[in-house]
This record gives sequence, C-alpha cells and structure tokens, in this order.
Amino acid sequence: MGEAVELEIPARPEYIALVRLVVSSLASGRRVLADERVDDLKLAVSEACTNAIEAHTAVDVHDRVRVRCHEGDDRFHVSVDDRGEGFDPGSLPEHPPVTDPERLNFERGLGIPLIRTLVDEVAFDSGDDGTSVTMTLYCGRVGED
Amino acid sequence: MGEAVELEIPARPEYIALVRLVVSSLASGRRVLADERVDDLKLAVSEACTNAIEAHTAVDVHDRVRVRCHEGDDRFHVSVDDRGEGFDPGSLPEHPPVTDPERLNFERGLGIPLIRTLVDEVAFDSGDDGTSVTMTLYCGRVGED
Amino acid sequence: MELGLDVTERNGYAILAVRGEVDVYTAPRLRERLVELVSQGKHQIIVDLEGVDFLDSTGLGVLVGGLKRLRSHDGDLALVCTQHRILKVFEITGLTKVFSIHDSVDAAVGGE
Amino acid sequence: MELGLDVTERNGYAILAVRGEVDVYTAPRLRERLVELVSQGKHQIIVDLEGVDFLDSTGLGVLVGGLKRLRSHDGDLALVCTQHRILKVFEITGLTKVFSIHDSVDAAVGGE
Ligand SMILES: Nc1ncnc2c1ncn2[C@@H]1O[C@H](COP(=O)(O)OP(=O)(O)O)[C@@H](O)[C@H]1O
Ligand SMILES: Nc1ncnc2c1ncn2[C@@H]1O[C@H](COP(=O)(O)OP(=O)(O)O)[C@@H](O)[C@H]1O
Repeated sequence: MGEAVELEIPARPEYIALVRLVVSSLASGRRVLADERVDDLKLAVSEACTNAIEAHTAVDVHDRVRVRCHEGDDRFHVSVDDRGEGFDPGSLPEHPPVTDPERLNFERGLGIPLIRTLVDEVAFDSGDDGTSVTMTLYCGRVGED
Repeated sequence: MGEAVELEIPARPEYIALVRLVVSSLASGRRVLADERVDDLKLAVSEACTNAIEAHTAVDVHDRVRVRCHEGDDRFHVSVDDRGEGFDPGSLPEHPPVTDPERLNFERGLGIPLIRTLVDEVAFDSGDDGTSVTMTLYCGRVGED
Repeated sequence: MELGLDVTERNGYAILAVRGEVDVYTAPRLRERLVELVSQGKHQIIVDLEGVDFLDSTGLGVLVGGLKRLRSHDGDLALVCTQHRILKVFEITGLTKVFSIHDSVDAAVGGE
Repeated sequence: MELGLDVTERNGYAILAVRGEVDVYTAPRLRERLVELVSQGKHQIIVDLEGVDFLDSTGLGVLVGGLKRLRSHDGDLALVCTQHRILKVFEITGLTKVFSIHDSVDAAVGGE
C-alpha cells in the first residue's frame, strides 16, 4: 500500500504529459531499467491514458483518471483506471495488412496493439463501471537502496 | 473536483523530488507565473512534504502523503496532507537573531519560516489526525486556454 | 506544452519540421497544419521528425491521414527520422511499409 | 537522485563542489562528507554551490552544522554562490549574515 505512487489527473488530454513525466521519472530511478524500456513504458502508459480520457469523455463522466505506479521486487507495474463504460479487449477489429491500400483508411486503433507490444505483461480488467489496464515491465534484479 | 491533480507518495524522503517535479511542471504550464515564483512554490511545497513525512515517521504511520494541486482563476493552490499527530504552527520556538553566536545551535526550524515567506498565502489546518498545509500563489490573470 | 511546427520550402517540397511531443493533446495542431498545407496546394510534403521527443498513436494517425489526403491529390508525404525510439513506433505498427522514411531532409528531397 | 560531491584542494583550502538537489533525502550525504573532511583535519572548507539546482532547509541546516563544527576547530566554512534562487534562501533565513558568501572559488580562496 504505502509503497505505491498514485497520480490522479483531470480527464483531459493536456494532463497526459504529466503522467509521462511521473512514470519516466520513477522508472528511470530504477537503475536496472534501460532508457529504451523506460520509453516503451512511457508510450504504453500514455496510450492507456488517452483511452481512459476518451472513455470518460464518451459518457460525459467528470471523474479523474487514476494512475498507480508500484515497484515490485523485479517488476515495475503501472495501472491506469477509468470509470468509462468498459470494452472487450478481446474483440477489437483487426486492421487490413499494411500492404493493402485500404490500410490508409485506419487512422485509429493503434493504441492497444502498441501497448501489447511495448510492455512485458498487460492485463485489461474492464466492466460496466470502468476499465483498469495494468502494464508490467520486468526489471531483472533491483539494485540495493 | 475534476480539475485538481492529486499525487500520493510513500512517506519517504526519496519521493519529494517527484513532488517538486510535478508541482513545477504544473506551475510552469501557467504562462503567468514567472520562473522565480515557480521556484518559490517548489521550495515551499518541498518543505511541507519534508514535515509531513517526518510527522508520519514520528508516529510510525505508513500512510502515503497526499499532495493536491488546484488551479483557480487567478490562484495556484497546493496542499500537502499528512496523518501525523499535528502541531500548533502559532507556537513554534523563535530562533535567536542571526548576529547572536547562539544562532549556530539551530540547524532546524527553518522550514515553516521559509514557507511563510515564499508563498502569497499559507493556511495550516492541524489536529490530532493530521495536518493540511495549503499554499497559494497569486498568478494575475490567466491566459486563455 | 508547445509543439513546434516550422515550414520551409525546397525543390518544390514543403518541409514541415516538428519539435516537441506529439500526443492526443498536440496532434490536432499537426493535423491542422497538414490540412492547411494541402489546401495551399502543397502536395509534396516532407515531415521532419528529428526534433520530436515523443510520438503516440494519435500522431501516427495524423500522419496516415495526411498521407491518404496527399495520395488523393497524387501527392506524397515522406518522413525524415533517424531516432531509434521514434522509428520503433513505426516498426511495431507496420507503418515503415506505408511511409518512405529518410535519414535526412537532403535525402528526402533528393528522393533517395 | 544523485548528489555530486567533489573535493579538490587549493592554498590550504578544501573545496567541496556540490552538484544536484540538496534536500532531506540527499543532505545526509553532504553532512557525512563535511564531517569526514573535518576529521581529516581540513578546517578551512569552501563549499561551492554553483552546481546546485535546489537547496532546502535541511541543506541549510547541514551547512550551519558544518560551520559550527569548523568554528570549534578555529576553522571556517565559506560558500561560493551567485545563483539568485539559491542566494534567496540564505537571504530569507538571515544566513547571509552568518556565512561569508563569495562570487567564485578564486575570490573565496583569495579571502575577498
Ligand atoms: N479504457 C477504455 N474504455 C473503453 N473503451 C476502450 C478503452 N480502451 C480502449 N477502448 C476501446 O478500444 C478501441 C481501440 O483502442 P486503441 O487501440 O487504443 O485505438 P483508438 O483509441 O485509436 O481507437 C477504442 O476505440 C475504444 O473503443
Ligand atoms: N506536518 C507537521 N506535522 C507535525 N508537526 C509539524 C508539521 N510541520 C511542522 N511541524 C512541527 O514544527 C516544527 C518546525 O518545522 P520547520 O519549521 O519545518 O522546521 P524543522 O522541520 O526543521 O524542525 C517541526 O520540528 C515539527 O515539530
């Protein structure tokens, strides 16, 4: 409990940069995480926040979006929680292959594929009262301190 | 409600730098606040966090310390809340004058005088179940946006 | 948060140099600028991403939208990018196959 | 968070150059370094604060403690600081009257 950092932001796009700042500051404090992994996490968390904010906007909910960073022994976890209507991450439409000229009609739908690729584990817990996306990076052994 | 940013940190000194980062990022986003005022606020909030963390440590409370940043029309507010035993800000010991050689015996007690000088308003709300320190900067008129 | 958007012209190309973080907050400004250029008749656009610190899926979407718009005018949108962390985002999403990505503005203008 | 603490010697002075943020988390390292220097017989210490980005009341307390310790050895602790935001903290607390504060290490060593 006491070991997590929690950040709650107004559900507005201009606050996502602050989330990135906090996540990268905490993650780069872990000497075992390479800069590239910090960038991966930053982008994944940013995408999850974008979705959370859009979920609030869609149903006109004015609650804040909550970001929780938690350091385990050899894991770094970030979860993003919203109070939107939820969705089924297992049944998202697929994009046409990139070689198909139709591909250019899809300007959206890249966020969740990015999240899945960038972090070592991701869990979606979604229901009528909101969604929680938990992203995990493996850190190897943590330095003393 | 939805307009405030809230940050909760473990009550440990190594997290105060993160609070400074968040406060200065939010405050410098206000085009009307000069860099010097942002520095003032950063130091005041840092001092309040140091006291909050010491208050938790003193009574062995493991709760997090909560920092809330709120932008009013022409005010920027930051409050730091703890669950320590509280204190009476009106009856703190005074330091001997700086010209007195005795002054060198006081390595502490500079935090609250600094807070009082650095911000435009400060309110201490302290009781048996904790303390809330609210610091306010006047910003002049805020730009559109 | 500031997004830098500077346009210069060279050999009939409009070069849009982007600086800062492109995310859901700032991407609309990039979109507007692209739309504006197209409506001014610039159909050969090079977007220089060397000054970009961060690019998310919204930013990718805006670039895909720009490319689509230009193709419909028989034009093209090419990119300049050598930063590993930005290229990685194009690679993961398969968009390296959709855009021509160059090492420098010189190379992009030269059509390499 | 790193705190840089580099010691050099000049004209019988130990010069401790501090870099980074001095707060309740990092100040103990500054205190240890000062205690160590005094116990090595360095009684004329100059603390160079030009590389310091942030200094809180704990940092001030450590410097006051260092000065007190040195005075008890007939020594002194002088400061180098020209940064307005750091000087301001000394001014507010009246400590500009307690420390001799110089514009450069040269000036501090020269005893100006
Ligand atoms: N937190 C969420 N709450 C509700 N729906 C979501 C959430 N995250 C994602 N979705 C749904 O999944 C879809 C795909 O998300 P994503 O891959 O990030 O692409 P995009 O956001 O560009 O549509 C979204 O359009 C939305 O319908
Ligand atoms: N949040 C707090 N909870 C309990 N006591 C506090 C709190 N803030 C300040 N105090 C009390 O006021 C005293 C003076 O605080 P301050 O001026 O910051 O100096 P210092 O922390 O160096 O003692 C502290 O020593 C402590 O006893």
